[in-house]
Amino acid sequence: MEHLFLVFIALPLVVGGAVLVGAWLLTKIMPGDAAAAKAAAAAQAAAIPAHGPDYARLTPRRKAALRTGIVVLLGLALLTIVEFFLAALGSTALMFVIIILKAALIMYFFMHIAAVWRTEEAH
Amino acid sequence: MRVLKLGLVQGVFGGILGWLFGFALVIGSRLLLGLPAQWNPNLTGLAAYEPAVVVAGIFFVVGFMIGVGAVSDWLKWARGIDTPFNHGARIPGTSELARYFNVDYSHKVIGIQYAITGVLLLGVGGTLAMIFRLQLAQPELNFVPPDVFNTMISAHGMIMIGGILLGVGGMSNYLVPLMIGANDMAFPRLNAFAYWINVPGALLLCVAMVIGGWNTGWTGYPPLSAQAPLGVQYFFLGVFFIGLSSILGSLNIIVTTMTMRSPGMSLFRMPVFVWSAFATAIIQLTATQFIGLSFLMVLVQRILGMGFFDPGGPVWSEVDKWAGGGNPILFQHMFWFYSHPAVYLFVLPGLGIISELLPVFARKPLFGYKWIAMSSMAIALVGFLVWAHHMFVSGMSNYLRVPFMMSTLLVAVPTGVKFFSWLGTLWGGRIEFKTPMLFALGAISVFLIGGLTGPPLGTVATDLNLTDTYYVVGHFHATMFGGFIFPFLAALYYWFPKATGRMYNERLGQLHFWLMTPAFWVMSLGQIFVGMHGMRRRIATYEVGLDIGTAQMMVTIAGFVIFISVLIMMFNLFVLARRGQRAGANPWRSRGLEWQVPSPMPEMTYPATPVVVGEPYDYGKPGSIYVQFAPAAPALHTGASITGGD
Amino acid sequence: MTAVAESYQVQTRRNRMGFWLFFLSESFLFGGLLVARYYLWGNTRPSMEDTVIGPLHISYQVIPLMITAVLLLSSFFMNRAEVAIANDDRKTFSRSILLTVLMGLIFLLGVLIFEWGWKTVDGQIVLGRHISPTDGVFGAVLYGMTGMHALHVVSGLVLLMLVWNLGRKGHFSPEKHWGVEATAIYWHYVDLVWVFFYPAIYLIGVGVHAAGH
Amino acid sequence: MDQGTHRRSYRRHFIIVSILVAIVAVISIVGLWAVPEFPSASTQAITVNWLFDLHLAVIGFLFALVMVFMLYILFVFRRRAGEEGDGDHFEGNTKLEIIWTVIPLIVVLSFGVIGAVTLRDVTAAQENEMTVNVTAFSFGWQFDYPEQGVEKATTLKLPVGRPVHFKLKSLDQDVIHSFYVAEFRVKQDLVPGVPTELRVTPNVEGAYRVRCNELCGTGHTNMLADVTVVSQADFDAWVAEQKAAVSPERLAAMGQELHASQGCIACHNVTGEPGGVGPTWKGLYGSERQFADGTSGVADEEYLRTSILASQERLVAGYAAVMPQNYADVLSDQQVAALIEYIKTLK
Repeated sequence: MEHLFLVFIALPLVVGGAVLVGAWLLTKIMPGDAAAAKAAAAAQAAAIPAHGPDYARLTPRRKAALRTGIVVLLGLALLTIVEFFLAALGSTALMFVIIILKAALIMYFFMHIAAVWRTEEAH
Repeated sequence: MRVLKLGLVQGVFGGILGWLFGFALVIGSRLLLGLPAQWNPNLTGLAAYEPAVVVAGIFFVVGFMIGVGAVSDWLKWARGIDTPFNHGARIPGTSELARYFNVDYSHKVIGIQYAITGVLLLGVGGTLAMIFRLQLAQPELNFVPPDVFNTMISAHGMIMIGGILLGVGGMSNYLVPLMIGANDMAFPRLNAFAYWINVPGALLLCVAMVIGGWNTGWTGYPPLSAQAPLGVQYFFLGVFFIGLSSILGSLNIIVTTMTMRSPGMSLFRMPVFVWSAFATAIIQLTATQFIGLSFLMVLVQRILGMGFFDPGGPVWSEVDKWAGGGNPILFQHMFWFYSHPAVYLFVLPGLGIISELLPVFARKPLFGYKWIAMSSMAIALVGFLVWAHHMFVSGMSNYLRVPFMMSTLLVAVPTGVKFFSWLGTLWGGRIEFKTPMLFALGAISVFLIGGLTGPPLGTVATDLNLTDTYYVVGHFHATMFGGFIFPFLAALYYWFPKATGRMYNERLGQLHFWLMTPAFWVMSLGQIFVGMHGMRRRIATYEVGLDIGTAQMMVTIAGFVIFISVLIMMFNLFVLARRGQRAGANPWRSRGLEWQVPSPMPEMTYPATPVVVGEPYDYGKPGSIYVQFAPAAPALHTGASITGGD
Repeated sequence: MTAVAESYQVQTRRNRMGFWLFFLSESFLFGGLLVARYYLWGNTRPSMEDTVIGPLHISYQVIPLMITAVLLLSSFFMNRAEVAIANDDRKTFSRSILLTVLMGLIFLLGVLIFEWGWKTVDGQIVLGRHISPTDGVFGAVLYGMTGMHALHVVSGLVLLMLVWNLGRKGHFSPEKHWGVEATAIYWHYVDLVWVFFYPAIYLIGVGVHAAGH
Repeated sequence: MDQGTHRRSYRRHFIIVSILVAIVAVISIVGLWAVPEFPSASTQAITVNWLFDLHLAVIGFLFALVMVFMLYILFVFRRRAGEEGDGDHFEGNTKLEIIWTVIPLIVVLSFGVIGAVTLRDVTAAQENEMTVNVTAFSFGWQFDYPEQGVEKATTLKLPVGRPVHFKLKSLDQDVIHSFYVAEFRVKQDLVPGVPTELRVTPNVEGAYRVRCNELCGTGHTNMLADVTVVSQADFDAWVAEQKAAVSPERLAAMGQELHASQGCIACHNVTGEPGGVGPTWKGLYGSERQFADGTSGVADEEYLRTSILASQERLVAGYAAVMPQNYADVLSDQQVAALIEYIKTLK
């Protein structure tokens, strides 16, 4: 069982950590970077305000988006609970209907699939 | 040392460091946990450390990509540093040649890198074939031991496929942006990444041959591949990374085609090659995941004991235990779901090249442009529904055989449309027999053999006899040569003057053709003949009693003639052409966009935006114009718009 | 040395299309795993015994439902972060990203520990054999599916931390925040995959108890 | 040339090329049919051959159509010396495109129907079938006749004219093999964990071979077994002989056959040459063996039996543990005894 622990918990963590550290080290030793890194650090030093310049103007849009988000989340939660209890019926087709509904909610509202076909930026 | 500064060399160093790091990481963690370093004390050498070797192989690729510099820009982005988009030599003071050994974002450089690497891989695979063809020249020769023989045929198969994938990548990367009037691909950095990840992938494939080899054939069916020597793991990894390159490259092609066409270039005014590259990209983008996944599943079955394909124990219908239940047939379904459409992705760009070249050399419009374009899409889509015809004898359920037989035979229809449309294109032309045209015509004749030998494999009853015999080998090689190798050579000869500004030696080009084509006919028909006379596929030798020695000898000799003719081409293109004639902008009098700019092309192919105002193949129609360069920018050379005909 | 200069909007449109094509490709990968699941498991699935910890009796089914809920909730916060940065609210952006990361980690640990490594012996939780990858096709497919998904969660977490760091430095604006958008749709995609995986692993089919467990 | 002359000369060319296509098509179909055929020996082969000949006819016609058409065009419409300018301008012909889409579609669909019918013929169950259980393993074949009570035969004997129902399996820990007798024209994979079946009615007496047709590893090339189709009387005699007791000499001879047919030969030579995958059998009996675990012992009968059935228990030093461990399932007691008798004779 140590094997299991090694392969699935310790190893991914160690490997992931090693990759991150290695990548970080490599970006450090990459030639011609010192100046850029310094500039980035300087930019960071300048205080970033908590809100951008258009914060106030955009408040209605934020509120609308938050409402949509909550409604979608509630919808997903409801569907998940329905799914959980309907599993006892043993109907795979019914499950798939629910899955598709959930997937459509996520793709349309969270992933903005419509944006792929949008040619004008609507920001 | 200037050589040490080359990205390729740094990549190899990075790869080796990565390998050692990965190996040490796994072994070190094991030792830390108080386990013995070896997994299987019965085995010797690297095979005893198989999981560590696999992890090391993955880190080899990571190390290579970091070392070569293919991810430097992304690492900088991750830290919030914007990087300029360089087009041109990146390291000041190095030669133009050095661009090809470094990460370069120009699609023209990447296209040539793809093509050259592809040719190299094809050369390695071809050399392997020459060695084992010697053994097969006569019955009961045994100078190549069976295990080495199996490794060689397996490596021949997959290395050739890798070479073909790279060749396809080369053609589409180089040609698609040129043909749609774009200066580069949509994602140049991703493009470079997609090319460079092939290099460690190909290296892994080659290393697989020396760390134990593998005896599964290129198909790698379990349970054999689950029991094969260590080399099979690097075979899996190599294919996995080459597949990753396919996916990323095709994503790039699709976005480029969809968003970067010149003004006025509607979908049905695209050169027909772009259609076939697009159809290819759709297959590559989606189906490739399946071969990656199927190989990954065998890989983890070997190192973690996950029994996807291990039938040991009770079958799943009597599940009262959690042991066993794996099914080797599942692998075949997943494998062929990629590997059959893969055949179409090898040939579609080739067929596109044929359709592209015939109008230029016959001085005629492409007959039935829309039909040819749509037949590419039809082949790509039907190609997704036919995979199980490779499994007619596999033990697949009987009632599935008939629908798959039907869908398989249906592929003949769009392919037939292409053949007849080509004939229609040639009819009434003024046909000129330059080397590229010869290869395009040779491709038609060779692909015809491949195509016509297909239906007997499609109908189940005859397939029960023919499958897994040398008949299949003959059919498949004819399809690959006619669908890829011949058109690829045609493309090499055709775009060579555009890329280099020099003309190759026409006479040697013709010699190449006249050696290669008859030799290929002999080889292919010979393979088909021996296949129908009891020669099985993938056997190290055969009995005297089969009485096929003469035919086999002819196949071997023909194979060598092909090999030599390719050497002639290499000599022609890489040695003679350095001192060849200057080619001029448009030696073939083509209407294509890329031929309206000087040869070799400037770094930014189209400083002035090309505007498409006509049909791509209107040869012979007086006053017809395909492209005009935007009036705002200065015209590139006199007659920036061209007319077809006189 | 000319740059191929394209406006941020044009490049973003291409990026978006490329990313969706990447999702299309990935869905074939996950689809392949689902194919393996239906081919090998048919109308069955592994079912583990309920757990008793002290006075608590926990139905095994509840834990997957909980981690699923956590992942859905993380998607909500990811959406909130994206909306915030697109509408000039950097503070909410930072907070929401961190919440998303937190929930992602909870999901990951839920998979790693409760799914893969947890068992109770005499009311005590011990790490160890719950169902192991060597347990025939049940173990193999279960680990294959959750493992491949967990790999994507880990990479999503890395992306989240990166955009959080960049956001902290003020890299994003309502006009230019493709980095956030990409991370957001990637994270939602990981969620989307789980929408398909969760019923396939835990709900569809007849639960089969392991003999001798 | 003006448009009118073109039309006329097109029609002339079209007539000439059609005649040429017809002639060459007849020649190539006849030529293809005349290519010597591999002998066939089952009723299934008749159906398969018939369908293949039908394919050949279509192949011959299409080959002539495309090649003759193309070569004729290349000749007639070639660019002549000094000729400049472009070809005739026409962009396509929807009627033609529809014709050459629909006709192939019809041909293809009819082939689909024919294919389905022939498939039914080839796989249909017959009356009075004899069952033979075939087991494949790396690298050999084993045939059981449950109705006759013959077990673990190493060669396949079949009575002529009697439909045979092969039930095929590969051992669970083994790999995929494929059962193929080229003269019978049909084959079927043997997949571990998935039982498969195949039906053959041999109709010509003679000696053939089963050849493994799916790459299965080192011994794939030599994974052969003899097939003899004999008269019913000879078959009955053979069954009787299989069931009778045998002498040591006969056993040793059987062992020699097994050495080749079971694939032992792939790793164990009998010539004494060094360097094989496994130890040579020459001079093996009675010799002193050094084992991988450091112990040693004399190669007596008991040792040989262990080595065949579970070689890894007493692995000889210097050799890898690659020998299959499934010979207890594969070999009958008599066959193990036969191998031991054979090794004893190799002094």
